[in-house]
Amino acid sequence: MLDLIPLQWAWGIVLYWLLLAGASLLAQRNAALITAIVFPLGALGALAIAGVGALGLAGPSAHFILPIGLPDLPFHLRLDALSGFFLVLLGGAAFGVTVYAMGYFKSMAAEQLSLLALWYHLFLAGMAMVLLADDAYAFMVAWEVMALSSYFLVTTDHKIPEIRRAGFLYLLIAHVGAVSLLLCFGVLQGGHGAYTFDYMRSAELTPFWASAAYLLALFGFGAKAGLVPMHVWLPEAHPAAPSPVSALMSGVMLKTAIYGLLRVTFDLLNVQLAWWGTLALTLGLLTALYGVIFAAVQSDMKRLLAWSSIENIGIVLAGFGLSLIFYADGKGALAALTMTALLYHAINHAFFKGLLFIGTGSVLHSTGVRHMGALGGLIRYMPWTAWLTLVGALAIAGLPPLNGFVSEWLLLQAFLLSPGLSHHYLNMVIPVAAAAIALASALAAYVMVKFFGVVFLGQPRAANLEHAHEAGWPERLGMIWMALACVLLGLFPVQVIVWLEPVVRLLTSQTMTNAGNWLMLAPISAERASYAPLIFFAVIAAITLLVFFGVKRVYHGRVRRADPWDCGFPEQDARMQDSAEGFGQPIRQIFESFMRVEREMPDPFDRAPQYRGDSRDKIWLLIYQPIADLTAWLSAQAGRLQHGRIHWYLIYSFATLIFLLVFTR
Amino acid sequence: MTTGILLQILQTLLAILLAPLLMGWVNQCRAWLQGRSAPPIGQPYRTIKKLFHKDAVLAHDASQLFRFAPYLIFACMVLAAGIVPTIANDLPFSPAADVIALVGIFALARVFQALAAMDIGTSFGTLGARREMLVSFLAEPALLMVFFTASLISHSTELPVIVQTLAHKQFVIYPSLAFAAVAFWMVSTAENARIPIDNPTTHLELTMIHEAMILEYSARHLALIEWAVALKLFTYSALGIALFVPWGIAPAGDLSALPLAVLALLVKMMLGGAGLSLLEAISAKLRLFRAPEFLGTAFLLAVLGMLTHFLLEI
Amino acid sequence: MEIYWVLGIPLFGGLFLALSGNRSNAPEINALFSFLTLVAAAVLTVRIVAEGPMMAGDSWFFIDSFNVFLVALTAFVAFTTSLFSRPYMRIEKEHGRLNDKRLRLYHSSYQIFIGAMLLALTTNNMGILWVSMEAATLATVLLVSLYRTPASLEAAWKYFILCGVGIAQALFGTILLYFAAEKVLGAGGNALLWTHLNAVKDQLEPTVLQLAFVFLLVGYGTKVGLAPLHNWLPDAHAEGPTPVSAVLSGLLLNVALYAVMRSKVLVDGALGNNMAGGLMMGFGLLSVVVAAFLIKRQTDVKRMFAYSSIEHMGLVTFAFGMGGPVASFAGLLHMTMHSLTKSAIFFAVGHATQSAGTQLMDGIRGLIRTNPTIGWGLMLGTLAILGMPPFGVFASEFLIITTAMHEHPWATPFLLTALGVAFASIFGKVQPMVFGETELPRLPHQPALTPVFMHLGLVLMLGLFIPPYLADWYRQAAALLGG
Amino acid sequence: MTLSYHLQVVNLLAALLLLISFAMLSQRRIVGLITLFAWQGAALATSTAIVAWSTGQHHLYWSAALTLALKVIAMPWFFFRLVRKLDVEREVETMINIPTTMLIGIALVIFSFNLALPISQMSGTVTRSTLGIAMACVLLAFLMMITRRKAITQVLGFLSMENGLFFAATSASYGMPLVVEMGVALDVLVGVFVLGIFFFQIRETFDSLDLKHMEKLKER
Repeated sequence: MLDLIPLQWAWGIVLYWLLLAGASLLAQRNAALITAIVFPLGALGALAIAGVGALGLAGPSAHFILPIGLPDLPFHLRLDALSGFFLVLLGGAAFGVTVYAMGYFKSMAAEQLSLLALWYHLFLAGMAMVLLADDAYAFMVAWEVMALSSYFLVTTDHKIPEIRRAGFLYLLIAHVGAVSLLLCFGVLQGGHGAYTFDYMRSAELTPFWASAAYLLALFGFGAKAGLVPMHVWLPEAHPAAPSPVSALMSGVMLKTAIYGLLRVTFDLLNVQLAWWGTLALTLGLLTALYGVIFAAVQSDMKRLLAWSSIENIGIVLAGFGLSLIFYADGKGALAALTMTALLYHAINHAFFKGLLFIGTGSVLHSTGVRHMGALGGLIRYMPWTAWLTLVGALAIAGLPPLNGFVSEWLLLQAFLLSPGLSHHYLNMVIPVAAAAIALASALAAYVMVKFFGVVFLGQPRAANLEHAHEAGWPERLGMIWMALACVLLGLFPVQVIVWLEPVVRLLTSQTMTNAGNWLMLAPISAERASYAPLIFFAVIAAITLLVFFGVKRVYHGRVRRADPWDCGFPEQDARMQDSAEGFGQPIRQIFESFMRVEREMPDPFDRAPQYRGDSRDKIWLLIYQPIADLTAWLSAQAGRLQHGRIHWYLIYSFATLIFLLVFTR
Repeated sequence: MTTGILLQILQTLLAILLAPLLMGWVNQCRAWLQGRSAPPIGQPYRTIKKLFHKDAVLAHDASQLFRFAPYLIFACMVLAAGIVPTIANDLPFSPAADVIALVGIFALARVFQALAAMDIGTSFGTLGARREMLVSFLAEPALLMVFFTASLISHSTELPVIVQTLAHKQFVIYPSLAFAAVAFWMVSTAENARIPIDNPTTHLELTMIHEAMILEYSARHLALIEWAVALKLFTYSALGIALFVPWGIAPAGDLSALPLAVLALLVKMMLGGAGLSLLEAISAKLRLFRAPEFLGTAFLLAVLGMLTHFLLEI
Repeated sequence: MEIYWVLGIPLFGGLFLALSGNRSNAPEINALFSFLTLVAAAVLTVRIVAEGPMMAGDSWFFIDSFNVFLVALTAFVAFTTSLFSRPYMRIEKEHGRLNDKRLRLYHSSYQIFIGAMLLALTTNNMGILWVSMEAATLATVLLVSLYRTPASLEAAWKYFILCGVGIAQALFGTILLYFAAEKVLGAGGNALLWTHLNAVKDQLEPTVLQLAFVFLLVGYGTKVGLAPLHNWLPDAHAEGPTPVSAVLSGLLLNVALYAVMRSKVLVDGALGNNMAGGLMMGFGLLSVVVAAFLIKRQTDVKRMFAYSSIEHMGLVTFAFGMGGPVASFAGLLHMTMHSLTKSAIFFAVGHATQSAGTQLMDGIRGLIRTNPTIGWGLMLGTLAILGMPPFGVFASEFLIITTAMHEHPWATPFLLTALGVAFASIFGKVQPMVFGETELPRLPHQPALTPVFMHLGLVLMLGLFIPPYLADWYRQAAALLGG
Repeated sequence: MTLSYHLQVVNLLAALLLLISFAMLSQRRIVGLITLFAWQGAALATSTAIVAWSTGQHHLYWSAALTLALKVIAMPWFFFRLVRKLDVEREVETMINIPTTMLIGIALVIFSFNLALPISQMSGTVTRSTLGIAMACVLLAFLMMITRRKAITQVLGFLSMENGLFFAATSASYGMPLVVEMGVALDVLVGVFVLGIFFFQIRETFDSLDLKHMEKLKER
């Protein structure tokens, strides 16, 4: 009975969020009530669910059946290590974002805000339910509630046609993905309504049907996660949403897809085949590279971050594929290592991407500009935001000693340890895959330098930026929370890994052994590889301080201020800095064949010419446009059936009759 | 353990102190090869010293980041130098960071360098930052691949273990390392802002990469950066030595081999520096957009090295 | 006893409204009669739930769990539609599209139509079933052409002819059924009683029943709107007054499908194979696919939702065709959900078109700004009909699709494609209607939105929680359908 | 086996029915069509009455009387009036030319005979062999509806189909139960009434009863 308590709490928090959602609808007249009470209460719920998740992670798995749902299929809930871990991820990131939202939404009109708060809490509740669901129906309901509420959040600003379009595309792809998941559960179910996950675990599938289920799951969850080529919605929808929502969508919602994929592949299916892993690995790497290349050429800061999310999801999926390869090959320890890496990266991404999105939110809030070409120099006007965002940017660029580095390090270790697989071709492919990961993470650094440098550094590119104001305290607190998480996850990997152990054991029935001590991370043995971020950090900090005070002491700290060096051309102004397009230009030049660049050329007589270049991916043209054309063609053909002449309608009827009479003879 | 720590500190200090010397030596060799009269070999020390004495001139808009970056960059390079075995293989600090972390350190320094360059908001600063990041996005994975080749051979990403395997175990010829060595040379020219990617002595802003980034720096900040550059070159040379010609580095706990190791280091550094300047003298700087091709080649060579390892050495 | 009230009230109401002259309070009387019908139906339902299936009127009527739920649904939707039609018709009158005389025709036909459907549902006689189906058609023909516009006349004509011809085939099927039954049960009235037929279904001559089923399927299938017999449906839905579209879509299609299902049970028993199920699956799938692609090219909002009805009836037919307890259960559930949701959508659409003054979707914009409740009603209704949880349509689609994947995987690519296309088309068109900027005026009268939200609330509740007695009832009905 | 005299008459009437169906298919004039329809009703009523007399199924008399009243007297009269009142053009245009229609018709007859053969063999009624003819009549009426362009002719086809159905009911199983037949007849009556209203509305709106005006509702 005691085991049930965390699960009941988790369900209680879901209800509590639903209640808050309802309450915010009632507070339609009073905006202050929502920002001052509903959001803080929601944030507390997030913190609580993170706690519950941590308990669930440590404790045994618990089941619980709710009296709602379909008649023969009430909602089954379950809290085990896997869902516990993702609950921690959800709660941790959502707490920071919701605290941030308290301040961010202050200036919104009451009516709109109450709807937003409604969908926001519904969204949180939906995500939590996805993680708790233990039968196909509850899972799908929660899954779609999550999609639907986030759709309404994305279209908060529905007066803008692009945002409506983005929302539509998002919901459409989410829905197609969901139908694919339905089919996947259709394969997994045992017939006659055996839809509980427990039943699916015990079912025996032939390799053919297991593969079908896996592919359907990969498609369905991939559509949600933004796997190339199902990613097209992501760079549209994430920028369209209000920033805290983008943070949640990117940081947490994409992870629910990873959760689902792990759940289905490692938990529900009882056969795993190596080629599944190869497929996921390939797609993941493709996604990572594709995402990061496009991130490098974006000029809208939120779109840039959205593409970067695609990259990170690609990395996580590559890890997933590798883990699957190892697991199917019977290399449990390596599978455990890779699993650890991918879970680690998932939680890292939740925090740093959340942080970056809310950072851009503050920028957007105080400048009203999303286009990076009209930003710059904000570190002077909003230092808190700038420095906190810098933490996120460094973390996502995979720089030590922050958290992004740890997970990438673990993943690269896994790649390096791969030799000895029973498939020889895999032995050859995997190093190349490692190279791709390395390439992606190096490009991520490029992207982040561009992002941070163009937005926060340099001279303001537009005049009104000088009035940019710093974010308020709730916003700052939210960002501090996220940044702190990035730092702590970076500095204490050993503790995090210990804490991840139950999840890894659940999925791969092994754990990653840490041969190091509490300071040092050593996945297999200290001889093979090790990393001690705390020492690393201490040494860097010590040397920096030592040098700083040493230099000051031995020499002096005198400073003179002057104009910057103008190379003999005194008319330097802010417009001569690289614009976002300019910074991305080398990457665009190299990879232009993948892109469709929409240029806006300035007039030759323009005194202050502005060049705009929007790089869109060609996948839309290559895959989606033909599908749309085919649909239109088929629909035109179907339209010819309905041509208005009653004689023909009678002929259809007649022909059907004759056909059936002949057919049934 | 204590000797280990002492040796660690000794090695790191040695690197810090010797780094400008290597720089001076390379400059001298290059001057000889170009038929010029060379500056004295100690010139880098003098420059650094002079710079420390000056008053720093900062642009009006320089933010804290701009002032903080040189210290951090310098610290990163010191840390990197501390990880690479130069004279002895006995490094108690090295488990804190393996080769992947080493790449991370370089990346950290570079990112800060680029950000600092963008901070003032001059056109050349951002230009330099952009070019630097362009060069690095190919150089960094290539470097990682070189390391991977070595660590696949030695089953470890720890530099001491790699050195141990390559230098102190039974001698084996590794064809993969040949590929890796070429790739490594190509990467290190790029990473150290040398010809054919960049020209450290250029005065033409339009062709600059690294120099464009530090145009705004002066006095102690510049001194730290120059020193860090020298340290980087030194660390790369030490890395090259550790990976490809590790013989002579004293095995862990063997103090008696130390003097020989110092000697070996000096000789290898001298030869390496001379070789570098020779290669610089006979090649021309590439157009910027040739750089990705050059580095792409390096990357592919490194990957090829890894594949060779799988084909021939398992 | 209740059964007579259920049938008598609407028929009396129809006569009363027809004969009592042009009354200004006719809408209220209409709603009152509908309400009384609902009460009677509720009493009947309670009795059936308590006592199980029953015969009434010397075996002329037979109520079991299958039809009683349709009776309750029909009475309920008829009542809410009458509530909706009150302000709707008032606004139409104000706009000058209708006059008192036509409203009189409308109200009396409405009641007769409801009565005919209830008779079709409750009768035990396959012949009377046919007669009342035909009566229901006749009652609505004049409703479809109520506006007397060229388009509405054309629609009504097509409706009349196509359904008339279709239902004539059903009569031939009924004759063949009688022909087969007569040999077992002897001539006379009993030979067409479904209960009697059901008792001896395994003795009926298979070849005759096979032939009969073809005729019955084509006949009643025309009324269900199965492709390629569906051509009357979009015209009739689009051109008639919206309350009529709501009941046509929400109720008449169900009743027609009910007739098909009653026949299928007999045929299955006689044939002992799944011929009927196979045909229904084929028709269902074809309808789903054809409708989905046709939805894509619609510009008229009511027409679009009419095609969506074809799609959903196709889905239900497919589910019933699959058979088995889960699929039949899902089919019944989907029928209910579709009725409630689609009628709610038509209510919202009705007001939306009134406010915009056009049925063309390009002319309807930004409802959420001018009429937020209509806008949200339309948005939520659309999401519900598209199978978004937690609305109940999802529950049934969940069961149908997962079962299809398990039992007939070959069909799922078609389903997947069709659902995707339908989703893209409908949602892509509804979204700009609801969202965005607009200059549309507000409505002159307070719109009737209680029915919309009542229906959506029910659909939402049934998606998350189906009361146990309702579930039992569905299960029994599913078992009856050969589960 | 030789058939009794009255059954031979019934078979003769069945053949007549089929013949009239064909005649309707080939008839170009509306008035002629109405006359033929009346004759078809008469043949149907006669055959029903004969079956009733020979088998002792007394409810079939009712059926025969209904047919006589509705289909031989009321409806033709109504249609004649309508044609006069609406001043419909006499010539009927067809979709496909008459010979082709006839050919299709013959194929349909063969098809329905073929279809009805196994069924009529197990029929217990004396009139079983006429089931094929009934089915053929239904399908021929269907064909007529398809090929005619005027609203009135379409309705005539529809009613002729109803005749076929009644004949099927009589021949296959001595008619349906009385309640059902009454119901069907009522429906037909109401249907014709509704149609009458309709014709006037259509005429009022389109100035013609030609169906080509009613092809506006379609997918564009």
